Amino acid sequence: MKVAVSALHAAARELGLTDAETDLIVELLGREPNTVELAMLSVLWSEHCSYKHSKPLLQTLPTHGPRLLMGPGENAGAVDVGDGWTVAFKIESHNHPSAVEPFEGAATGVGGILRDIFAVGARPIAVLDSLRFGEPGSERTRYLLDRVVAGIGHYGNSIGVPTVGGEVYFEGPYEHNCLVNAMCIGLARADRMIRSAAAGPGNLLVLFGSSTGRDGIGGASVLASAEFGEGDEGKRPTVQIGDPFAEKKLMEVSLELLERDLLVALQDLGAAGLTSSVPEMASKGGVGIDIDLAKVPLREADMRPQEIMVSESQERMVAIVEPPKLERVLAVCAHWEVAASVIGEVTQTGCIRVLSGEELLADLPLDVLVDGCPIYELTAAKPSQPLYSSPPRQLDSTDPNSILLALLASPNIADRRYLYEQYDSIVQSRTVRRPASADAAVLVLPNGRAIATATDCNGRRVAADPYRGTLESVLECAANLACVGAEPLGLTNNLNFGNPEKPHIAWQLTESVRALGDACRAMEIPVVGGNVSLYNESAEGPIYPTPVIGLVGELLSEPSRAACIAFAHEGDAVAVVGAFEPSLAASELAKLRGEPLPDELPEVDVGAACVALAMVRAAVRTGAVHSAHDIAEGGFAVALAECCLAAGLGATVETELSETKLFGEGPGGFIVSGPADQIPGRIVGTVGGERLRIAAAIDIPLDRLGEAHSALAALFD
Amino acid sequence: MHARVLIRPKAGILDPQGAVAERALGALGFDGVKGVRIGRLVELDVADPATLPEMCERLLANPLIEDYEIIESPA
Amino acid sequence: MHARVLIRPKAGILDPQGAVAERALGALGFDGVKGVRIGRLVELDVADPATLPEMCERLLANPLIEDYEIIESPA
Amino acid sequence: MKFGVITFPGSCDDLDAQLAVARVGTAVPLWHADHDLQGVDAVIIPGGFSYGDYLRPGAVARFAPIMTEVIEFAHAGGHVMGICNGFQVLCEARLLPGALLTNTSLRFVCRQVSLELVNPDTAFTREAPARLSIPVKHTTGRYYAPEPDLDRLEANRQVVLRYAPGENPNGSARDIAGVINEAGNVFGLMPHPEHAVDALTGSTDGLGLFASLRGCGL
Ligand SMILES: Nc1ncnc2c1ncn2[C@@H]1O[C@H](COP(=O)(O)OP(=O)(O)O)[C@@H](O)[C@H]1O
Ligand SMILES: [Mg+2]
Repeated sequence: MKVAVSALHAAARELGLTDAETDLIVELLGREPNTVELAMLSVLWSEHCSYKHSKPLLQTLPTHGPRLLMGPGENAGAVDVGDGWTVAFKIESHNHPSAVEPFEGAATGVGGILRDIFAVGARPIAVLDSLRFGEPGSERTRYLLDRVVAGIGHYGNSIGVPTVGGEVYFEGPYEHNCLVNAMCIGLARADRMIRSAAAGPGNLLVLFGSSTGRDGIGGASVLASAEFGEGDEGKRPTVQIGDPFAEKKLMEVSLELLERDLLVALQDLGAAGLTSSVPEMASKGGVGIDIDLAKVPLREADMRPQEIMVSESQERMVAIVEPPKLERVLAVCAHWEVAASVIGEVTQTGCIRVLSGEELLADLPLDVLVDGCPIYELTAAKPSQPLYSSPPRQLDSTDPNSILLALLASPNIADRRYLYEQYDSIVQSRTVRRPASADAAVLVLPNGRAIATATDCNGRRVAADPYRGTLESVLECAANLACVGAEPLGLTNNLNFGNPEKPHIAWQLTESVRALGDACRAMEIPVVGGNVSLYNESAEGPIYPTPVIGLVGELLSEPSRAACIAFAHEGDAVAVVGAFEPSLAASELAKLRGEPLPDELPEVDVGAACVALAMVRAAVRTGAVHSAHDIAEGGFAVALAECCLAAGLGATVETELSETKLFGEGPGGFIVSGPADQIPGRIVGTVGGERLRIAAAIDIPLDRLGEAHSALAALFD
Repeated sequence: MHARVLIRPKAGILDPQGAVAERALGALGFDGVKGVRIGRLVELDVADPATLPEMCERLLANPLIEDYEIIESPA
Repeated sequence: MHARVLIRPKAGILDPQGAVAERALGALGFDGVKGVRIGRLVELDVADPATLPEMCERLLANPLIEDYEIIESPA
Repeated sequence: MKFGVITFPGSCDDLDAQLAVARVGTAVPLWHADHDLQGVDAVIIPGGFSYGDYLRPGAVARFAPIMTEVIEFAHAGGHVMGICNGFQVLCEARLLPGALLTNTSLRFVCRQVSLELVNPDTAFTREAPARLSIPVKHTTGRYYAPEPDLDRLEANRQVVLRYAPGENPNGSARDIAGVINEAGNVFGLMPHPEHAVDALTGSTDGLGLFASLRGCGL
């Protein structure tokens, strides 16, 4: 089915390929691709699958460490947590689908990252969600927030995986591009993990799970690889509906198949469905695969081959099975009432051949399909003028009491209970520290050890200074872990940026990834994997650059020692740990005052911050402190108020503090409490009473603070 | 004016609830049941039935994934 | 035979979903909307429509909290 | 003491329930598709989303093959405890009075709540504390029964657990969190005692509800 070159170019452009890419395809194939082949190529050559704009940058990240068991390249990375146990984790975005249909988009985002985790043979034990929306004054933001949170809860709750942490920020630049990133952590016996490389010509390709419909045709992969403008209605995919019940069974089947050692390789079907998963399995294994579309169970009878190939129907997996084991595989699937079909076979051809019965529909060499896509060097240039307009001015007062109340009520700081109460955070009986009780979630493992996890990124600070802002995000995430006594084992990241073909976005991305690498090297944390979401732009401009950091660390002490945010006892001393030198630049207070983003952030002393982290971690591990909390958005006064509110206990600080010391932000500061002769840091005050008092500047009763802090309640009626 | 709005998943859109109900009916011994789709029923009294389509588009249904049908009935 | 089953909360049972929808419609400027109740719509093809009441009693509706109404339509 | 814990497709808190009962006895996993209670002394129907909660929570699970045996077991006086989704299944199966409706907030809620033990004289509660801190997590937990039935339940001391004043998370009638059948051998509750058996992960207040059943074989 050949088409004239000009028609080919036109068809290819529709699918997001440039003319040069199309010419390259024709050259590499030595012929023109047919319709099915073009659909497949356009998907695998999209940014989402090929990382054509980000691969060179990602290759600069450090990916080795003594505890690393599986690094980038697999469905998830994994680290050793002792006694033969490993923890696999990864973060992924579902930004564009969530903007189209927030409930289903967020739900299927969770479904997708869960599959990545059980695809490596790990049982998902925790989800975290990292969300970004526009200012909550907008009706659309409130709608997105409400539906996204409901969607995440719907999927995670229904499948029995606790959602234990995450974050949410509200900033104007996310108004037209909300971010929905979900991270999942899984637990596995090291000897039961599996990779996705296909092997063994003659082995069978088995598709199991839900049937294949027109869901998300040309969806995530195409959408996530181009700017989504007005008048693109026709490109909108059929919305994918999440079915957590189907995924729960799919998960149990996958884990049982591995437990019984019945699989050669396993792979989830994510964006672009069969088209991305099957070639990647074959390519990793250096083999070929024949697929027979006539054997794919369809939800709708009249689907075209290319639709079957790129369908993004959820809750499906593919496995490579040795023929003698097929019967046992099908029996396990039947036990869980999961449909399974043999749809193909491993070959030695080095090609993906798509058939429908006898008819050959596509025949593409893997070195063209998977490895042929050109990799582009980014052209980076620091913007000569501000990219982001100033936020609206919301606060005039210079009275510290009013400022503190305004900060506590600010959507980026206010109590998040209205969100996280919609998530089951305790199922599976591992949750030692629930949302908001500590700076990181803590999970106890079967060997009695515990891990901690958190996600972080302050996009406004990254926008002000992509390099230092990203450094700070890694430090802040590690600081959260330190507060529960944990040291990072591995890092995952989600690079949410605008259009990298624009030099100023390329600059943000380049600087941010450089900082990520520097931070990881300085702290000796390997990058175990991650995800890239580019083209988050609208007519109003790009999002704040948002490299979301996810860390998993280990406690090494009694899990019960993991410190909480809440002050514990009347009379305990309060101390500040760290050479905390805050500034108001790009702070929450500066935002409330409508100040423009500064051109850069103060220099970050990573060494000093790491010393403070280590001190806090050690004090928590030895039980020297009764509480620990890092100083972040809103600065010292807000952090102190948070310790009080969590406890229902007041505190008194005698030292006079300037506005900058009270509300300024910067990395490397902590508030701890405990016996005066045991706690680290500079003692600044005492726990007790029913008011928060800071010298002459601040004196507010707890209930007044609590009222301000509950500002988000209004968003959920 | 009393009205009923029947809201159902659009054709082609996955309906996991319908699939589970169909299987369950079969398991209970009800033979020959097919094509089960589960949606929502909204019943309401409206002063001006002409506004019903707009209500559906804006709030009651999600036009991206659902079709709706308005049935007016005096009562 | 194609059939529709309309399932609604029994009179007197609080229907918070209906209440929320009623308020939201008001907030959107739709005046004169009252008595909004939200239930379930089940559509299905059955070989023997005489079995529909039993399907409802046993599975599709919970008679303690829900009323149902069967609408048969050829096609 | 052997506690059977049923797993339906979509059960989520089945392993948690097994871990909890293993602290006071032996946990025996039971599979929904079997017609066999394996000689257990008591049955736990755990929380989760059996059959995705599709159609109506508990409506499909109530007809699972193993429920034939559970219903027989209950009619013969065997002790059955339904937690959250299990409570919904027991109401759908008419082993318990009433029904569970969508929370008035219309949202899922996961929260530690305080409960008052209204009736300490049941087989499920004789070792439970008078006030319990136990988490709830559900979207469909608003207990409903017609008013006369509620009066009768209270008169018969069938209301076993109540949310403490101001803590009702779902709009349940009369703050009801857990009810027992007239014969006193079938108990359903929305809060999750299996998530309150270890100080490390919360509280230990739920343990008594399982411990009470020791020695309760048929
Ligand atoms: N920002 C990043 N940092 C490190 N590794 C990354 C990043 N983005 C993607 N990767 C790695 O590239 C590989 C391909 O990612 P992806 O296409 O998202 O996988 P999948 O299809 O399984 O979701 C994965 O192993 C992933 O961990
Ligand atoms: Mg994957």
